[in-house]
Amino acid sequence: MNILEVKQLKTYFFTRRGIVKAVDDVSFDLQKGEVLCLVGESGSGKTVSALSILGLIDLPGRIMGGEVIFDGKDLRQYTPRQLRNIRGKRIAMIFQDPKESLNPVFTIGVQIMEPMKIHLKLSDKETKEKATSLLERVGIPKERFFSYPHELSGGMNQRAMIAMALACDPEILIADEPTSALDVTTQALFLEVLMDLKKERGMSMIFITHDLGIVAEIADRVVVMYAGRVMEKAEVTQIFENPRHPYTIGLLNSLPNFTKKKKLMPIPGQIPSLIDLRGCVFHTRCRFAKEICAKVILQEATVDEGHLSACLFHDSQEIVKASKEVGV
Amino acid sequence: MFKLSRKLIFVTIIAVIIATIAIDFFAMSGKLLSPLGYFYAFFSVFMLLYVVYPLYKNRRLTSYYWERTRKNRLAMLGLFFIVFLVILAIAGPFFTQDPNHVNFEEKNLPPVGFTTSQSVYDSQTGSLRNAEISGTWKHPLGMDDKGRDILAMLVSGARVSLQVGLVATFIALIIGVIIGVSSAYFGGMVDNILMRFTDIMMTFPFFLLLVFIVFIFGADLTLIILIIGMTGWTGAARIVRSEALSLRTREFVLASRALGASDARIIFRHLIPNVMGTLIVIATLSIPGVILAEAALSFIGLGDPTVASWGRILNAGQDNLETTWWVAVEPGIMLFLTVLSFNFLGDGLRDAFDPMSEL
Amino acid sequence: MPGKKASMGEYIARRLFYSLIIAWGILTITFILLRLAPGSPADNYLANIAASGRARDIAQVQAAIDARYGLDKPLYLQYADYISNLLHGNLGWSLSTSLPVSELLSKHWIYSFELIFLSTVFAVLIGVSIGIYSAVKQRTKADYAVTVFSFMGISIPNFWLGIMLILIFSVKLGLFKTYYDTSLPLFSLENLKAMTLPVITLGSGMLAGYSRYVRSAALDNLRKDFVRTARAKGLPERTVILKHVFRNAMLPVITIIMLDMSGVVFGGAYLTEIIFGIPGLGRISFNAIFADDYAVVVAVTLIGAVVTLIFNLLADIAYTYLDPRVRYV
Amino acid sequence: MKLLEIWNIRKYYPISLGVFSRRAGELKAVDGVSLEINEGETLGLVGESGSGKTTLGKVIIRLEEPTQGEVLFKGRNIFSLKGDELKSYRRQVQMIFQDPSASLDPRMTVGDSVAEALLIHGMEDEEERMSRVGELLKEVGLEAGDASRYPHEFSGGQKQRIGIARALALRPGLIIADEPVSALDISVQAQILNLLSELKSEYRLSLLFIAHNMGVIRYLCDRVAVMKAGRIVEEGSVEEVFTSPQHPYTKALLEAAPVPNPHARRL
Repeated sequence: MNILEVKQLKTYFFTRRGIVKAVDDVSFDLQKGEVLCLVGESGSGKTVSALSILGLIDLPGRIMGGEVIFDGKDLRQYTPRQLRNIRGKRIAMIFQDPKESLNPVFTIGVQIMEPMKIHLKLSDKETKEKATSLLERVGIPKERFFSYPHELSGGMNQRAMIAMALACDPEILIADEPTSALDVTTQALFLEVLMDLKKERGMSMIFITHDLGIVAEIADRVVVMYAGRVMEKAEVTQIFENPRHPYTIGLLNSLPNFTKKKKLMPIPGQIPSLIDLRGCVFHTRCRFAKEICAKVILQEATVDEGHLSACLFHDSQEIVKASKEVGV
Repeated sequence: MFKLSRKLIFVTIIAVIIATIAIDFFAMSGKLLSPLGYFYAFFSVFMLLYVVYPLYKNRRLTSYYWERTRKNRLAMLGLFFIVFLVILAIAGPFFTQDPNHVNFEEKNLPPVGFTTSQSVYDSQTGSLRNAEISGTWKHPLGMDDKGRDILAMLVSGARVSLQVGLVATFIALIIGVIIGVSSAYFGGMVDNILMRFTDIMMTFPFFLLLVFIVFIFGADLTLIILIIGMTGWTGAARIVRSEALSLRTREFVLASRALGASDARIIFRHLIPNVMGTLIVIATLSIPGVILAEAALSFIGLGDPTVASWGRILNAGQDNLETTWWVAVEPGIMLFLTVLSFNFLGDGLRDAFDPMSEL
Repeated sequence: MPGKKASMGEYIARRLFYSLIIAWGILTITFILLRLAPGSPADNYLANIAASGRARDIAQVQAAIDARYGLDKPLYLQYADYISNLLHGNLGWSLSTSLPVSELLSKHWIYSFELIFLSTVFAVLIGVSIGIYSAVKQRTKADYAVTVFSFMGISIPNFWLGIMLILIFSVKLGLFKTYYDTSLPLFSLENLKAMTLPVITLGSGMLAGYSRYVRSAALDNLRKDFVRTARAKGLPERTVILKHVFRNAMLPVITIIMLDMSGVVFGGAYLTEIIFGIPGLGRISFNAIFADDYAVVVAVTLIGAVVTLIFNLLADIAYTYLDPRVRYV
Repeated sequence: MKLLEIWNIRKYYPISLGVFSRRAGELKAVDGVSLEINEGETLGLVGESGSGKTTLGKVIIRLEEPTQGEVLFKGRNIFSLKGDELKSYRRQVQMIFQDPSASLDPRMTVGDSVAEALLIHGMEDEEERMSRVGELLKEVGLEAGDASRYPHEFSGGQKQRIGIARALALRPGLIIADEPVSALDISVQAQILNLLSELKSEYRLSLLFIAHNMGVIRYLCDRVAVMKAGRIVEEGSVEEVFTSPQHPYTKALLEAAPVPNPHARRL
């Protein structure tokens, strides 16, 4: 069952150099209880997509079109006040850099209690009790209630962020690269806590990352993004075993693996500027590109049940062959 | 190749200037050039070698920053007025009458478009009578109570203000850079002593200190410029120090050090060019402060009594607000526009040099 | 970073120690400047005697005066005397008013204080509010208006602004007296009214400056990730701005306001007092200059520096108190 | 043959509190590390943030003086080198930095940045220098004409290529690469890794490769040393360490690193 549906979302940034189409025609849906991973490199539009869901886009950015269907209604039609009742209460979000994402002048206790104070009608005592028990649940000793963010490590701060996000028992958690500022061992512990909580509460989760390792580890379904567009959407095993978009194939071939040594086949060239893109956004770096790729954009073609690719030639022999050769 | 000769040219020129000063003092008893004259000689050569030539040589970078600055309309407006003011200060005096020329016949003449009623001495009847006096195009900005042309005085005042602003700021910046860079680069005890000294200088309220020193040493334009220059370097020193400190740990400086670059090379090729942007901004933003300080000094009667500075005209004008209001209004407007222009330009430049600002 | 945090008390003790060093530096520099001066405090007096034709007395009088001011002693003893006098609160005699300088100052400081206090309150209240407002409304017409207004406020010479206010409101419209009436009781509505123009004169530049600082500090903080977090929690925009942004933006601004006391405020207050004839420290120092009254000028300069020093110290302490991140290093 | 030997290096930073200079303790950034790098070999140095790997790199390149210990390059202690000998050492050992944006002087053309090494080490002729810079830029996959452009005109990956060109300018024997790909996107990261791998065999370079990413180490290195809290906890050939780690910390690191294979998931 779809709990959240994003349809043809367009978010543009109006800079002096031109219109940056950070998110252009992006659609995906989130099923109840699943983990959906948005994967992509910098500038792919994964963070902007997530922020657009909750209407958290700042100027010079604007959401130019599309729908965000939650609970049968389009969040984009909500008034700011209605939207605020969703934020933090039914859809919560955590961000990349925990130190920056917590306000340095307030204790973490204050910050965890804040969403509860707005959204839940609890007494002060109940609020405080709940906040303390949340802290302990994410593995922070309750004495830390009165600590300031700078007094805690990155991993601890990120756990405090989770405690804050879960304060009002949201149905959806959006996690925007929550581990990219953490060390591997801290990351592993953090992911463990996160996945436990998710199962415990039956939450649905959108997890944004650039790390394909994490995707393999936690995702149920995957959306691969590049230059503001969706390249491929599929079940996680399909993405790793039967990728049908040259970009996904390229990413997997670029990935060094520590369990065995393999040859890297990088994607040539640079990530393009998001102003003035024509045709398929990937054609400038695609080794299978034909002349037509510079002109036509294929929306999304079905490869299989639940597996979509935005490549015109996703069924061509070359790509199928390349897909088979991807060894991760 | 030019790099080596540039140092040579610079050293030669300094030697020539020092020699001239020596001849001036010992043989000509100080008549060859005024102290400011020497300064301008040094200033123009310095600017040519270390500002104009590098700007020309790095055309790509120059045009990049120019494009960024140009996008700020207020900054361009400011620049336009400053250029106008510079032309006015240089060429103006050739077209206006002598600002010190006194003509009691036409005293208290209002600006063009205004008419005032004044009591005038009638030479035929030998008594005072009331008369309507209108401004004339001969003296478009009117006359003061001694019959001096205000336009002429404003033009010569522009020269004074720009002199003070540019020269004092330049001196302050040179001192600031030397203190800031050495403090950051040598660190430890040197840093401690220099920064405590800076703290002490900063603790004196700038204007009170200025008044105090002028009170003790007397009012003379060159001296005032020197004093402002020698007390106004503290902000620059601090900013340069903190920039230099952060640059020191940047990876490109580490890379240079790992290559075996000498301290001098790192200071002159990496530190100074990288604080240059900040310096230009500090300079543009401290010029108006300096101009205001001189104007305020003259305004309270501590300015050089031999030059017609805007502050002095204002001071004279405030006593007769009821009758000749324009004498107080006009120099103030010039002062205001000048300061405003430098502030606009400085702010635009700061945005242009700030890599974080999105233009 | 590992390492123990020093205690607040220790930190303040250390700042006090620094301040003492700076205070000593201030005294020393003033002393050096005074000794470098061409001429001595007695020159004017001597010139008068010379003019009256009793030339043979000059040497005698000179010696008497030198002895009186300790100028016949070696330099280091003069220095010691100077410091010890100041430490005993002995600021010398004002020749022009025939009063001890300390007495003169204690009579007049309240006027300066009143002017500066009222102007600061005026500037902070309005400056901070329009600064926040214009940051929140970034890139709208209101923001541009505030920006241009602030630039004008910063650029307008405050002594000229004072004269223009007098010209318009006192001379042309007759709403205020052109001169400050010293007979008014200090705490009265009339006095407050008389202070209106001076406070606008001194306060407008400060106000404009603060609104710029607040705007840029608020913009810096509006871009921070924690603001996004606050919004993602569903906080109303008011709370986001007034709680999360404001608190962080005010940290640097408080320091700047404190530090501003030295440069902008003292210079501005000095000129404002002169223009409006308010008998504060600026005005008496101004009078003293033209009466060649050394001791008063020195005393006012020193007081300015010491008050600045105290404000710097307060700024440091306030900052560490308000910002939990500061380690007392 | 041994190119670089590191003997028991310690680097402690004093933690002092302010003007009364009470010594509050010491930060032991590097705490007794011994390592060696053979000619033509790539040694990976892996560890989490704060483990001291960057400090060790800086000690080797003589940007930091160690508190204790010796670094022998071709058998000579580098901390006793002076004058021409030091200059010759600087020529033979170069560094590539983590942040490509910070490692180039924004006010210099990239050509000048690359040429700086040549200039410092005595290539006086400007034409000769510039033609060498052109060659170097081509070698790292850029164009000779790029020399007159400024760093802000390049993307992160391209800047890292320029950083590599600068390090190669003097044809060094040893390059210390401090997390050279961790700031780059995956697709660009692979380009740089391949470039380094090609240059390594072409120039017969020895490389000290500092990284926190296990996959990157595995791809590029012959041997690996695992660092934790200023000490080396395990050292050996990449094959050995990655297939049968001995130290619990190495095991933890390998277990924590996510594997890009959905069938191997543990959560």
